[in-house]
Amino acid sequence: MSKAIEKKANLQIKRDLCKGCKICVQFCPKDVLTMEGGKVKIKDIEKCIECGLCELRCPDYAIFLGGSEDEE
Amino acid sequence: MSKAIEKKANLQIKRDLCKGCKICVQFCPKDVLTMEGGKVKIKDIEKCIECGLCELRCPDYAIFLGGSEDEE
Amino acid sequence: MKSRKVKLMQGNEACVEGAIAAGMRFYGGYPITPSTEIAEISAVKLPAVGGKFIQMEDEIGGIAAAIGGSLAGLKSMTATSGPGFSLKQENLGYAAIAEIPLVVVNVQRGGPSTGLPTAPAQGDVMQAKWGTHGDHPIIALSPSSVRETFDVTVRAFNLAEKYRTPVVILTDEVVGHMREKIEIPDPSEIEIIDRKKPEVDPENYLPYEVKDGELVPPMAAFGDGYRFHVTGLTHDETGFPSNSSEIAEALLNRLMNKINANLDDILDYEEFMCDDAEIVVFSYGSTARSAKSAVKKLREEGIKVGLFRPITIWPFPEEKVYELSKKVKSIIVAEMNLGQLVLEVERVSKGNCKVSHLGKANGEVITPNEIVSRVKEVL
Amino acid sequence: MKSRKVKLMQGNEACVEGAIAAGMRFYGGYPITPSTEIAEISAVKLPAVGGKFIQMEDEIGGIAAAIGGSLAGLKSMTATSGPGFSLKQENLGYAAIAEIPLVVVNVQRGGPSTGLPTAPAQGDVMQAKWGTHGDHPIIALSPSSVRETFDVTVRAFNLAEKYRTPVVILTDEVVGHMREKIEIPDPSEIEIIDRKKPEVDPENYLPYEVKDGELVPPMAAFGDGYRFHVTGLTHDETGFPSNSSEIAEALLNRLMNKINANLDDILDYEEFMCDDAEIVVFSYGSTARSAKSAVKKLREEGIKVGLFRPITIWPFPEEKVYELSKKVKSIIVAEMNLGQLVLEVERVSKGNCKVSHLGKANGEVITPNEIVSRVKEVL
Amino acid sequence: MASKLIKDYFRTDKLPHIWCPGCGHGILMRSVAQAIDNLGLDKDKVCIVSGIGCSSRAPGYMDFNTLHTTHGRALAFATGVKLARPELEVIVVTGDGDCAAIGGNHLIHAARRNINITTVVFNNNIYGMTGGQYSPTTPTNEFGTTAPYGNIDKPFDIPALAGAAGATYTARGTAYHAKQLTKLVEKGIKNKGFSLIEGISICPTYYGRKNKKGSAVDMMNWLKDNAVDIKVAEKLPKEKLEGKFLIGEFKNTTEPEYTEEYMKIIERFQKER
Amino acid sequence: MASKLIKDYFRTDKLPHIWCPGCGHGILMRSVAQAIDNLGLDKDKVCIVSGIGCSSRAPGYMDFNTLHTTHGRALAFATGVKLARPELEVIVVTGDGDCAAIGGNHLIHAARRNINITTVVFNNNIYGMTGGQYSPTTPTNEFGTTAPYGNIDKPFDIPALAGAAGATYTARGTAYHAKQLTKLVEKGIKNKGFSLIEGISICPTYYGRKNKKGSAVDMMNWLKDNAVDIKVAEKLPKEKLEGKFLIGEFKNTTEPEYTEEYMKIIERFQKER
Amino acid sequence: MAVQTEIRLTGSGGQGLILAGIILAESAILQGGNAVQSQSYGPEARGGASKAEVIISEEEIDFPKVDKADILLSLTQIALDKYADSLKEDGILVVDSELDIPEDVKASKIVAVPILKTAIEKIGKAMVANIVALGVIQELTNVVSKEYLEKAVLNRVPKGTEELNKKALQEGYNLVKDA
Amino acid sequence: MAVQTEIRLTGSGGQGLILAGIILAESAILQGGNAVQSQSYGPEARGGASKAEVIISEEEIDFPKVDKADILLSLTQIALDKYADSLKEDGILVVDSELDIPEDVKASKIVAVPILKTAIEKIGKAMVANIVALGVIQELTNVVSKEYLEKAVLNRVPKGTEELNKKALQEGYNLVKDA
Ligand SMILES: Cc1ncc(C[n+]2csc(CCOP(=O)(O)OP(=O)(O)O)c2C)c(N)n1
Ligand SMILES: Cc1ncc(C[n+]2csc(CCOP(=O)(O)OP(=O)(O)O)c2C)c(N)n1
Ligand code: SF4
Ligand code: SF4
Ligand code: SF4
Ligand code: SF4
Ligand code: SF4
Ligand code: SF4
Ligand SMILES: [Mg+2]
Ligand SMILES: [Mg+2]
Repeated sequence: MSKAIEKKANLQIKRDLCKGCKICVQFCPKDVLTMEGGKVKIKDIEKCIECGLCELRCPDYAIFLGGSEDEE
Repeated sequence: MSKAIEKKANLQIKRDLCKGCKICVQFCPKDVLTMEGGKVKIKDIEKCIECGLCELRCPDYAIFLGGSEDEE
Repeated sequence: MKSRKVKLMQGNEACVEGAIAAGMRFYGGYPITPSTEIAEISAVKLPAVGGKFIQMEDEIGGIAAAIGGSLAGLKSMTATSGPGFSLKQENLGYAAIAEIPLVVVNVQRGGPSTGLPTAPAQGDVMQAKWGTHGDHPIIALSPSSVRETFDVTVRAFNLAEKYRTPVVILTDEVVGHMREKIEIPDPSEIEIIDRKKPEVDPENYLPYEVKDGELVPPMAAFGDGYRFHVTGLTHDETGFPSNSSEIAEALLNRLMNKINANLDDILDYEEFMCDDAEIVVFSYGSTARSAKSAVKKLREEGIKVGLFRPITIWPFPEEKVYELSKKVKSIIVAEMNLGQLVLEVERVSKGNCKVSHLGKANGEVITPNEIVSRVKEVL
Repeated sequence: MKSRKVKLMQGNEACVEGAIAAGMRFYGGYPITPSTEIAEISAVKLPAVGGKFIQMEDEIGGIAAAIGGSLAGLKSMTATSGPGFSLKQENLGYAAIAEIPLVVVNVQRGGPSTGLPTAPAQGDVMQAKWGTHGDHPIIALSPSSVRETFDVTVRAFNLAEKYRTPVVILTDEVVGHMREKIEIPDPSEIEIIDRKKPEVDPENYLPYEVKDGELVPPMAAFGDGYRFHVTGLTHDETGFPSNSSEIAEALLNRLMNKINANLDDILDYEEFMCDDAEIVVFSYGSTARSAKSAVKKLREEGIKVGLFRPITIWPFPEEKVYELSKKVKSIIVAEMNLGQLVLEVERVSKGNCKVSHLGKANGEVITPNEIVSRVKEVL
Repeated sequence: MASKLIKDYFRTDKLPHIWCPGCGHGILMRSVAQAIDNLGLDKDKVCIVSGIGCSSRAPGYMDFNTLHTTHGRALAFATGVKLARPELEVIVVTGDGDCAAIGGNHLIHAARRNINITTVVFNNNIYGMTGGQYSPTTPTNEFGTTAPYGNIDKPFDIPALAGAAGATYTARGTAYHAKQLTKLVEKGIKNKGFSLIEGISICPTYYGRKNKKGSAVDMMNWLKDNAVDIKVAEKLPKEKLEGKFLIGEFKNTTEPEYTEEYMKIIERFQKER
Repeated sequence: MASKLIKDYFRTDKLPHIWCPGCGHGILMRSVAQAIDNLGLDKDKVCIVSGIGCSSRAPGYMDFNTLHTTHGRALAFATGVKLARPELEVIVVTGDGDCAAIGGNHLIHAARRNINITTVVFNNNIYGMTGGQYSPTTPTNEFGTTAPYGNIDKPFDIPALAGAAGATYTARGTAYHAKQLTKLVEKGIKNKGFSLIEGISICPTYYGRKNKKGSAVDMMNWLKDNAVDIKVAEKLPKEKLEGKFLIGEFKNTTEPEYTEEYMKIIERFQKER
Repeated sequence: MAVQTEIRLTGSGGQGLILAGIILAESAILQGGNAVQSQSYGPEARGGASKAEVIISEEEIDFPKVDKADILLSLTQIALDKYADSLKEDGILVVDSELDIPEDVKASKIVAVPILKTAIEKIGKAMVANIVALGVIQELTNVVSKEYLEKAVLNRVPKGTEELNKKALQEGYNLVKDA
Repeated sequence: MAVQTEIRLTGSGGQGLILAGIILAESAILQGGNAVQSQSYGPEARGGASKAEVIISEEEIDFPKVDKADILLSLTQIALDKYADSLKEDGILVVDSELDIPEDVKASKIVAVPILKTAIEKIGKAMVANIVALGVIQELTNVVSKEYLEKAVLNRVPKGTEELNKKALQEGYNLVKDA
């Protein structure tokens, strides 16, 4: 499971949940994201302003800021 | 049947249909009607102005002006 | 000190009295003749015991609200008659698969459709078992008197709670509307069964898990701190839907089994003068009173006839009737319909004895004399 | 010139093709898996033949609109699956008592309740007869193949029109969704029956009056100049409600009789290798295909087994099965439920032979091998 | 023998009707017939559909194509009749329970489709037929046999509900204002689309008795005194409207009608041939 | 592992949900959870009820007391739960079909009673679960599998309908305007009475495909471009609103709440003792 | 079974016959006996004839409906015409004296007394005719005792009308005594 | 009964396997034979493995479902893992060459060819992988003739894509011929 998680800065992606709809990519105000192999991928984390819009609109809860760490 | 019909001038009453609710009596503008034995009765036909309000509001179609005569 | 009130009471009123005595605290319904008094009296009586009454927009809403009330922890009931019973069928199946304790009263009237709204009938007996789609468990009880309506209603709640299942009370216009002497037992004399609550912590609660050897899972209420899921889809013991055929099979088997493995507890019937009977009249509900009267008359004439009166209609008392069929020459099924439970009697009798039907569906009751004549014909 | 189109077609599509061929010009319904294609294809095809399709707000509205359409003179259909079939029950009874020609399709899926929405079942067979309140007539047909779905649908309309009664088509997810080779007959080859219209003047028309020796009254349509009254209340031959027990009795007897006195015309079944059979598999709908396959396999092994496949489910082919029961050692009833038509087989067999059940209600079909094994066990 | 209107449009052999003395339903039923007469409709082309209730017994007395259906379903049956045979003038006569309780969904959907059906609700604020249970139009705090401690529900404003759902014509009249009601029904029938006319009725037997409203005459007087015509109301100060209710025409608009739109689809195919 | 919101309020072991790629329902469901979080409700005291449909699958994923009922009946079940246990915060999650087609009657009656239930309609203008039939919110002329020649029905304005029926709080948001939607749901929950929040969703699989609306992204863009906040709209000329739809809060009033009124009846008896 | 008395009370809708039936049944129960009361329901009951039935017995009552009545009360002509032949040949017919008794009625005893007139003129309330009728039936048949009948009446009538109703009963007794 | 060929086509939702099944069945019918096609439905089909089944026979087809398949096509790993053991021991397994074939698979023949890659690279449309697969199956098994398969394909594919699909079929044939 954990290998499916890509974590950069505060932005996290759970690739196994991503269904590749591109909504986050399209509506990221800073063009941080892109698609790869039908799933989301971080293109340029530096630009991320942690606005949370990707998390807000991801229908599959596959991308988010922070997140809870209290699991093993 | 016909003996149940009281006819005066143009106003007719079909006593067997009358259920005695008094609506016609109450809302006759000219106080033409009254009750007798639980059914409507004409009190003073002379006053009748043939306004048709009794017919209009009789829930049981027991009082009316004119009416059809083509039955035997 | 025990207090027994002797009263003249209507059947529909006794139903409400029994329900409240059994712990009913929620009623959801929609009025329909000849069951309406059950709603009306519930509306009057429930607030006094802290219970809730709601008149819903239709019968579908009535049973739905009652299921909701039961899930929130209150013993719940809905009552109706033919047309409303037809409308409740979908959600009756929901209660069966989701295992919601619920009492559904059907005060039967003349059908089909709007039919004869103010006349008695026993035409919804098969519907009580088969009216909803898909295989499912059901219990149905049918009282013959005002007093028995009280008892049967208490029992209906007890069975509903014990087996987590909808229980149908099949009464009819005669039993529902007539007034009879009734001695209301003291609360201390009434056995009350409440649903089993989970003993485990919320974290370990699986809402549809049964302990070894048991068939009925304990039931938490919404708001008790157990956050569980309920669905009408086929589900596993966690309560979540599953498409697995093994799980579907296990679930349905358990549902059917919780009834079938407890027949001793669930079945109830009266046998009257059956011991030496050569002919038995099989009858239930108000019709059984005519049958009893007929049996008494015939016995006075020395004719060996008895009455078998199922109080539990569903599950059908198969074994008992089978035994009877081996003992007697003939069973006459008297019921106010064109042939319903007679089909079950025929089936389980396996040709052992003659089975015939004395039916009526014209809005009139079957009289003792009609039964007397029929018995004499069969003799 | 006759044209026969050979096509690969889905069962649900064949149903619509059959319906339109039979003259369906009105469809009212509400979508539900696995019957939805029937609505969808009706929506596509009806306007082209001048017919009307309407998606109503729910299943109750669907059947109500279809009854309205029928009363206005159009041959009408509604289709659904389990939950929707439960909702239609009240108005199904209305159609029965008011004698409205109507075809109701139930593409059966796994129940009870929402159950297994995409899986096949035969769990609504008893419901088709007993789902609505009160005694009433019903005809139910069950096809086994796509081609037969076409034929059975045509027949359903013909029976509905001829007997002025609702006719239920009980198909299932397998038959409804599979695609099969089908040769659509030329319209000239299809027998079409239309309801009898009154021959008398409007002044002399009594909508529920039957001629001597007949059981089905001629039917005018609203707007034809016959101003008549239709009600779901018990009514006399004028169509107006009556509380008379004689009239109620006469009406119900006629309603039941128009079916029971015409069994020869209504009953339909297939017997396959039953002549010398010692064991007969009783099966219908898609399950009968497994049964046939099993019979063929077993016959190859020299085992004397046959298949009895009712196509008319209701009225139940009592006599035929009774005859069988006297001839064979054992009847195995294979159906995708936990025991429904087996009850009828048990009943009419009167203990003449062993009757056993091979059931399944887990969303999976009964396979030929399962039937083969069961036959061998019984041997 | 009967008045000409009654003789022409009623099944006089079925009279007297089953309604109680003073029941307002008879007045409303007469208004419906009067509206049909005023419009000169062909009796053979009128279809009157009802559900179940005291009010829903009306079609049995009216000499048209008449259909007494199941409780709450009148509009669904009527939709089938109308779509199957659009040349019929379909009128639904229903009660507050039939139309707005169990039948509420069919009401809002028929309104939404704007199908050319005229619905006349005989609203007596109670379930009369079953003996006086509160209905979705029973005012808050009033009594019914199932509201023994006073009704805690809010009542529907049926014309407003139908209007919000899509009806193109809505209005309210009363049994007292029977002439106006006739006009409203007439306009409703003329409207090519879904029309809803609420006719406030009186049920002296149950609603009246349960709520101490007095005799039928008293209840008629109440209607007289408390109904305010919307045109008048527009000019009145708010205080004057306290506790009153509005009558008159509330909505009268034009939108595509359902069966006409359906016929256009069929015509497309006929042209293609 | 998941975002804190998801971890706190969802049954993460049930994810991924069954919804299609790009289905708007996931966004709306998150907004509902966010609203609950913002209000700091006790999870044990929240009950989420749904009917049947893609949308109605939501409760299965949400970690509360959850009830997945029969098609169209969510509000009737919810009414039972709420009346039986008024201390529960009852939220109904439903679809346009579930709520406004088969469930329309329960909607208007729950609204009429002003029972304290918050209903969130995931409106994707189609029956998703059964594969794309038109719903009571499918716009006129658009397509569904049962509207192969274009839909001739008029669509409901669900908040307007609920408002006319008696809801005391009504609002509309969209999957695109997810933050606003969260606020609207929050206010709906806070309203002591019946609240209806319509959340416009997207169904790329059926509604989108049947109507050539492009990808999920295209459909989100359509929401962005065509929704106009009611406060903004008030200041815009009519032409500018052509073809647009309104979002925001439409109704926010106070009326007696059903379960509170019922408790008053019970209290009368308790005092009498 | 012969110990059973079957009573049919008939008249029109508003005459309180169901209440009368209930009171009769209750008095029987107060007295320690058994009783079943039933009635016809339905829309037709609104206009036409209305009836209430009571069976009183010392034993278990099986069939709860009255077939042929031991005692038939009729307060209206319509009701009398409809139900007259449902009386046992050895039964007792009690009618208001205003009514025309059909010629072919068979009964062991026919009692025609001015029940309605008594209620209106002596008590001043048409409404209490049902209670007057109960008095008549009691005095005639003693099917229940006066003591319990009075108790039952007082249990059921609205508060404040006790004296009125007691008087009505008394007038009922008197109608028979004086006859 | 052995004259029946049972085919199971598996992969994921959007791959057009149901259409492929229909085309196979239709070619069998065009050829004068019998065929039944079925599929799994349901919400679960949206995400996970999807399957279509075809039975082709000269005779009447009784049981319409495929139990053990004579031919199994798998285009995705999930589908292959799920359905691998539903192949007859003497059946033919056709998989996309990207997939890992489970070690315990029993089959008379296993054919791994680059179906998806061919569709994308040679035809330029991933969508036609189903047609390429049909070509593979035809060439391998001759369960239907090329003539009728082509006819059936052309009957079913959208207008304007005929050439594309013909080419896809051809590439399918080639994948086997070249193998
Ligand atoms: C399915 C169903 N539910 C309930 C009933 C019982 N019922 C008959 S009429 C009625 C209410 C009628 O009220 P309304 O429509 O207002 O008519 P009214 O009698 O007041 O004129 C009810 C609840 C029924 N016949 N069918
Ligand atoms: C009684 C009943 N009728 C029909 C269905 C089939 N059905 C399931 S969901 C659905 C429509 C769902 O539409 P909506 O509520 O808009 O949800 P969506 O899938 O679009 O989110 C239908 C018609 C059913 N399950 N039960
Ligand atoms: S948090 Fe904002 S900026 Fe960062 S990736 Fe998400 S949408 Fe883009
Ligand atoms: S919005 Fe979510 S599901 Fe869609 S592409 Fe981005 S991460 Fe994947
Ligand atoms: S017509 Fe007018 S004036 Fe004459 S009696 Fe009738 S209401 Fe009175
Ligand atoms: S209004 Fe009609 S029923 Fe009433 S008293 Fe007058 S005539 Fe009689
Ligand atoms: S009960 Fe009420 S509505 Fe019904 S007929 Fe009597 S007065 Fe009219
Ligand atoms: S079908 Fe539509 S509504 Fe359903 S999950 Fe897919 S995109 Fe969402
Ligand atoms: Mg009413
Ligand atoms: Mg939707």
